[in-house]
Amino acid sequence: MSTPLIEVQHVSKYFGHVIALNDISMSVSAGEVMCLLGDNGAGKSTLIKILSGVHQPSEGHYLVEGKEVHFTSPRHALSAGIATVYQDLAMIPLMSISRNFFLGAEPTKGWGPLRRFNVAYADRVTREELAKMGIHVRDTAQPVGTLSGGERQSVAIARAVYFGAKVLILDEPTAALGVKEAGIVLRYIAQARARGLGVIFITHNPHHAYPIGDRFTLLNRGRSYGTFTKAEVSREEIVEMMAGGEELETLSHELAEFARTDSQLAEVARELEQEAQELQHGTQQSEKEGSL
Amino acid sequence: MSTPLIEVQHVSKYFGHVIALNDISMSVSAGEVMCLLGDNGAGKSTLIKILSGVHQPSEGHYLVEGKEVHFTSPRHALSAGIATVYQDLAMIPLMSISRNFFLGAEPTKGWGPLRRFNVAYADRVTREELAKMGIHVRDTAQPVGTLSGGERQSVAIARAVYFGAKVLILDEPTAALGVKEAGIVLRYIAQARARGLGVIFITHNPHHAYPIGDRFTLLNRGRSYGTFTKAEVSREEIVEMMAGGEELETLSHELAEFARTDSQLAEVARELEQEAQELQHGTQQSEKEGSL
Amino acid sequence: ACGGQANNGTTSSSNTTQSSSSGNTARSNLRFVVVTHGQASDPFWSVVKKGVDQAGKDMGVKVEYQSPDKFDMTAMSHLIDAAVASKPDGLVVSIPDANALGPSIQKAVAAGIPVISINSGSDVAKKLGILVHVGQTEYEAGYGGGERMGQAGVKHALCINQEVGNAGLDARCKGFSDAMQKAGAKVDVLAVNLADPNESQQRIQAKLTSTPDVDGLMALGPTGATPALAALRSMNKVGQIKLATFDLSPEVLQAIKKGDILFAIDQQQYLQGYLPIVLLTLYRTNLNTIANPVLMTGPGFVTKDNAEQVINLAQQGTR
Amino acid sequence: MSITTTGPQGTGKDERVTKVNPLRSLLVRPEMGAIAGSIAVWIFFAIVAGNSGFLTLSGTATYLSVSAELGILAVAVALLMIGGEFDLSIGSMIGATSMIITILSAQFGWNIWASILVAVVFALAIGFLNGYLVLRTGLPSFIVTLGSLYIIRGVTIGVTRALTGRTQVGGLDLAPGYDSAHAIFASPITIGGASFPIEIVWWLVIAALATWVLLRTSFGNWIFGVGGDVQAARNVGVPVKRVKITLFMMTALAACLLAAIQAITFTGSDVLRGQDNEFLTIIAVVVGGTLLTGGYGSAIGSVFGALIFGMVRQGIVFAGVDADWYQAFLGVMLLLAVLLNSYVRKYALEVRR
Amino acid sequence: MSITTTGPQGTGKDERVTKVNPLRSLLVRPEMGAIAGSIAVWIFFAIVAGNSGFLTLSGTATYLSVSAELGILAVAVALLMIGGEFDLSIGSMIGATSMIITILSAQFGWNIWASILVAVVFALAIGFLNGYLVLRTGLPSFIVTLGSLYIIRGVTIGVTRALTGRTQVGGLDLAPGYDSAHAIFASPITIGGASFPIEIVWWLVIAALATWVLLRTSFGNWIFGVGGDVQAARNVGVPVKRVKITLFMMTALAACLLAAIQAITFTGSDVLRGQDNEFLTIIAVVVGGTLLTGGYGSAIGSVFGALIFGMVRQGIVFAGVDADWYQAFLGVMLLLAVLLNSYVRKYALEVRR
Ligand SMILES: Nc1ncnc2c1ncn2[C@@H]1O[C@H](COP(=O)(O)OP(=O)(O)OP(=O)(O)O)[C@@H](O)[C@H]1O
Ligand SMILES: Nc1ncnc2c1ncn2[C@@H]1O[C@H](COP(=O)(O)OP(=O)(O)OP(=O)(O)O)[C@@H](O)[C@H]1O
Ligand SMILES: [Mg+2]
Ligand SMILES: [Mg+2]
Repeated sequence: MSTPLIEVQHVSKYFGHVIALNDISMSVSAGEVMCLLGDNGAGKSTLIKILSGVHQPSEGHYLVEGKEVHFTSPRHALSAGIATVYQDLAMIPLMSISRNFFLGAEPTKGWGPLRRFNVAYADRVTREELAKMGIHVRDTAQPVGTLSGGERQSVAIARAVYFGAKVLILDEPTAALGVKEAGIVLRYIAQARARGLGVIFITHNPHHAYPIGDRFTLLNRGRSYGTFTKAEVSREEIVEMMAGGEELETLSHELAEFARTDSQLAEVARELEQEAQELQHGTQQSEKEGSL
Repeated sequence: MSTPLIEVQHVSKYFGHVIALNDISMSVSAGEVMCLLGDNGAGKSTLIKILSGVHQPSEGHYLVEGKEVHFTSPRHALSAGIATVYQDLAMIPLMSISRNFFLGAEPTKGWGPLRRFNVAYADRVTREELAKMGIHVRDTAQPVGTLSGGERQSVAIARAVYFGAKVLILDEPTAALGVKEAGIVLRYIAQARARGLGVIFITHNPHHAYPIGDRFTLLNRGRSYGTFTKAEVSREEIVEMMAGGEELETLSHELAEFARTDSQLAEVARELEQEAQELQHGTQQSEKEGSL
Repeated sequence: ACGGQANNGTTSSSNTTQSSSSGNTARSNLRFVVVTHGQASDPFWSVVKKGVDQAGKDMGVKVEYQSPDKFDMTAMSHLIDAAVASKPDGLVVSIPDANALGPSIQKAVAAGIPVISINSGSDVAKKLGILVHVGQTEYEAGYGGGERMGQAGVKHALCINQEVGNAGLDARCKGFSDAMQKAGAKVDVLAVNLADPNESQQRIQAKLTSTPDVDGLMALGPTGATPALAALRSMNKVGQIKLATFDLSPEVLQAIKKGDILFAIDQQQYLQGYLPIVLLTLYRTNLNTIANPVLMTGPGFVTKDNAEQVINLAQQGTR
Repeated sequence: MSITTTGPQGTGKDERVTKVNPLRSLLVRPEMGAIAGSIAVWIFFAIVAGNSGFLTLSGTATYLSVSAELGILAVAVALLMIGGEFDLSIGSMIGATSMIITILSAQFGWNIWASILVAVVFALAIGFLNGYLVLRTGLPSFIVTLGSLYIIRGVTIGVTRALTGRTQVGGLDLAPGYDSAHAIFASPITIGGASFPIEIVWWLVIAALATWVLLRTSFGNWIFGVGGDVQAARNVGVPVKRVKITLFMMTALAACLLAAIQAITFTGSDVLRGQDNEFLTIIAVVVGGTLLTGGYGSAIGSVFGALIFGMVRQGIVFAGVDADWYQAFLGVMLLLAVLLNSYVRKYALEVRR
Repeated sequence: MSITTTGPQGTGKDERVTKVNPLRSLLVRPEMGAIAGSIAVWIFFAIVAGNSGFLTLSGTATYLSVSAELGILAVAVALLMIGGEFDLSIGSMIGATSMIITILSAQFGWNIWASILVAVVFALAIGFLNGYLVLRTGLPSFIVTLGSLYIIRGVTIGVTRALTGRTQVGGLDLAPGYDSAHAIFASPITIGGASFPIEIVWWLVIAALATWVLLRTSFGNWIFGVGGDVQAARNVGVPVKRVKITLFMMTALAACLLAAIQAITFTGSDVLRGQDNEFLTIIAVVVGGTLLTGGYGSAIGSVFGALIFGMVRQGIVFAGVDADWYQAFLGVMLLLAVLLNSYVRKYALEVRR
């Protein structure tokens, strides 16, 4: 087996008396999508913040391409080719979209003392990259703070995808996204994998996790329950994992209890079936067409 | 038809030269779940901020139980029984969970000058309400800013549900939630409807929207495409609406294109089918059992 | 008075020629600007300003009083610049820092504006082309105070300074300690807070507790004298530790009368405000000048003997 | 594949927290840094200046007195700063209200209690105006109250000189009602031969009251809310305007109380009185653990912040530091106190098992 | 049911924006309020004091000179404040560096350029230290630099007195290199009979440079980033420490430049020089449209903020306002300027079709 792109061994993280992570090991290799699953508060965001250099692990080792590293700031991780979409997005509300997009990696033109921020280029790239995600901004000079939740998240994703060189880390990137935009993000992930990047993908949506993930690491209350390849687990098991290991059935009962008519829930079932068929249909079509 | 609980007529909202909403009309009645659908940046959050008194409409009328109102602050809306979960949650990061929970509506004990914040009661209620949502906090004195994204969202929802008297407005409440917690929120919505509240529910997840919604209002780029009852629209039409009126098929194609094996996507389809069956199975079970 | 002109040498005769055109201006058209380093809120300068205003009324001329809001000579030089640009009929300045203010004053002189200096700057007045200096140097006043306190038998005194670094106050302190040293006594400087009498009092008490051999206090103004007196009273050391101060206030005079304060050094700063306006008016209307380069207004000493006489005047803010 | 499900543990022990020394967890409170700082400063001066009177009762009285005057302001300002605002006008408010009391009673012969009432009304009105302007215009309170700082000071100087011809006015001890006012605002309490001014009692009573309000009332909760995130607080229904305006009014009131104490103690007033107090107060509050950005802090902390300040200021005198070096020394002590403060807090938060 | 699909409109016109008067949309820039304020203040004094010399060239020179001295600081402080930090030590830095230049050259006979070099190194070192302490300890810069304000001022007084026995030192005009230094830092430029000090040129050059840095370089983008949200900026890889420390050093350097200009113009120095400049500068910067909380503002704005200040300051003299009322007047003008400023900005943002 080749060396993983990034790997953590027996990592723990404490905040004061809070144990956020306890003895976690995991890794991502090139051309692989690793899904990080777990209930709310399981420690997923904390783990990826360690990977991206925001936090330093309280215990344990962190290896990039087999060599131990001690990132003391996200800048180090970025320069090692690790780009991250944080759950809180890491945006400057008062700054314009295009300045946010390129913050920390500004394109320049000219040379010597005349080297300057290439504003026109930054605006163009930002507009293009966002358009690719289906977001059409009115004005790239609009402050990010006035964007809608989904628009803001799209900017963060577009930025990470644009700058990610080796590893792409996405912390619930599709949470605020519409159906269409979420689909585009999934496509991005697949594209990145095809280009040989390692991707770490956190989501609470099983419809997003299962189709795209190659391996699944399950966190629960700060501990790891192990890593499983797609071959090892079934869809239901994944959903179970995402719920923190609890049976979903209880849940469906409760939901059903409050449904006012049987016909209504029957419909839910029907529509899910339809969705499945539709997706299958799409696959067959694409096979025929060959390309977009 | 009875007077709706809340209603807006021909409402528009401008920010500087940005037109966020353009001539929107909609209403919610008691015992009804109104789903607000639309692509990212369609204006959903802006609309609910008008309903909850955060913004004042630039044009148009706002009626509560048939009478025109001019809320100048969210406090007015709250005292009219309208509780809201904002997309950005409206939490004070440095404050403890229980203080956040009761902020603006503190329980007191004692009387006269000795009337004081009932800390023990606040702690107990907070812990209980969160436990009902499946969130078990370590310590209700923990600052909200250190909670995970989903934990934080759960606190906001629990608070709104606890205080909502007439209308409950939820702006993407399940975005950061795990599978289990999201299910609980759906149950909450159904419960609220059963108690005769009007609910406005915003989500990008069709699996959440369709089963629970009674009526669907579709926004697109700041305009309304009308309101439809469940009887009027099919599941696909809803998904289409959520994507801002675009065909989803194109999307599936693209996704499929990047899937590396056919078997993989076939699996996606299979698992969706399974999910549908599972939900149906749950319904039948609950019918048999009668209650939880 | 006209005879004085001849004795005054080149400076004043050149002034005369420049301003002869305005020799017979009506008084009501005259406008004089006073720029000093003392804020209107400072009790010492408050009396100066009172003199300025009164002289303006008495002479029937327009007067304007300006000062920087902190002891900052660059700010003061800008005020003089502005005053010069507004083309007044005469300018009164204090010169605590000749380096900083000299160029601006020279600009005024060059523009043909008659300038009189007050309070500080007697040593440079002539060089800058100023008509006359009214006042007394702070150093001399301090020196006089030191001599008196030495005579009273004080061996270890504190100089209570409410604004360490302020050149005028430092000069008072320096003069005081030079004279005391000559008399064989020791002087420490104690910084107090001019805006907080309680803190000042507590600080004086702390100092007196930690250095018990102190037997004399010299306050550089009523702002320091009031808390010093309160400190002595609260420690029951009134009379035992000799207290003296610069400048007058009704409270200080009451205390002198009672014998709680030994003496107050009085520069008669009212004159420093009043006289220049009179002199400028006469210069403008009658071309009168003064023969002496410096008009001394002090130091005068107010003691138990003469306190009674000035107490009402101090109440009115003119002493 | 096997998954061991861990059920939710309602109220029992939680495996996700480490055991922690209760003493250490105490250190997380905002005021603990300032308490530690106070002890350190006291020990420092006890060693350096112990034999020159710092340790005596009367030495203690001098620094407590300085601390009390700063502390009365600091407690009110702490609440205001937790609520996310500044008030730079308190310094000139002291000068203005003490001048109101002095002029009305010493010049015009009013009963002192009537003058105090007028001063209180004046202070509340200005406090209201400050708050109203800040909320109405959305301008930072730093700027708005800087404006009122200048205006109040300027008007005080102008009016005082117009009415009395001077900048220092005395003779308050001859006004009617002086004795009763003196008993309440300025009478010393003698303990073991040293006289402790009664303002120390005022200070502690106000601090206790503020702590009660902050931690045990709805209003206190709102203060934290508006300071932590004003938009979020408004969205959950906190009456933001009412809270902030009340805080501004309380701050002005504290300045008025201090002005009354000083005017009556020194039987007079000076237009410059209180100058720069605004910054000293902010320092004391921040040293006391309150965040400059609002939303976090404590009233008790400001008590210890003021105590540190008083000890340093007076301790320097006891230690016999030369006047020229006074400010340098003050700066160093200040920095050390804040450093210790932040170190204590970090240590408390980074506890390991 | 029918849904009309609206395709995405890439670069064409967007139906979601109203047409807007280009002039109005200009008003959104942070500095526009200050520009409008400058014009208003100028008109006010032109009317009130037009015939007493405010409108003359030499009158203009005096307020430009005041504005320039404040402005040199304000430009640097604007960048620092956009970067989310304060520096209260600049006031005492002016006193310290001008004293270094004066003592080394006037007392010890050094060539003036050598003394300036020492002062520059000193300023950069203190700036570095300020920044390092702020970032290392996580304490608010307001507090840290307040500490250095006291320390620097205290040490300046102490050392100056120890070396020279005085607090004012003069005689710089006799030092070697004075003429060349005078030509660069203090030579006046005569236009139409009025002499404009060269510091005005320095001011404008620095402002132009700062604007270039802020709007057209990566570093400028980082300044906005660290000021807007330091955590987010760090997370996307901005070298937060480097940016902030550089800003502190630049601010100290600006203070040193002003000190050199003043020392050479006035051929000497005073330990109290620069006192209170820190607050005047902050006012100028905020009046210039920079947010007190960081992340938003402009260098040009601070130019107009300083201009307003200079005009008010000197205009009061021309208008013959009595010194008693000076501060009240200053406060009112300040408030009016900020109010106008915020009104202009609101108006610009609330444009209707
Ligand atoms: N700075 C901190 N101080 C104290 N506790 C913290 C801190 N950061 C995180 N935690 C705690 O650590 C746990 C893990 O948080 P984390 O954000 O990693 O969860 P998550 O798996 O990302 O959850 P979600 O799916 O809801 O985003 C949470 O219970 C949280 O309360
Ligand atoms: N204060 C503001 N100033 C300028 N534009 C704004 C402001 N608030 C919102 N907008 C714009 O209005 C549009 C609608 O935003 P809104 O937040 O209502 O969208 P949304 O439907 O909630 O989207 P999402 O699903 O992504 O949350 C967005 O394009 C946004 O950029
Ligand atoms: Mg998370
Ligand atoms: Mg939204």
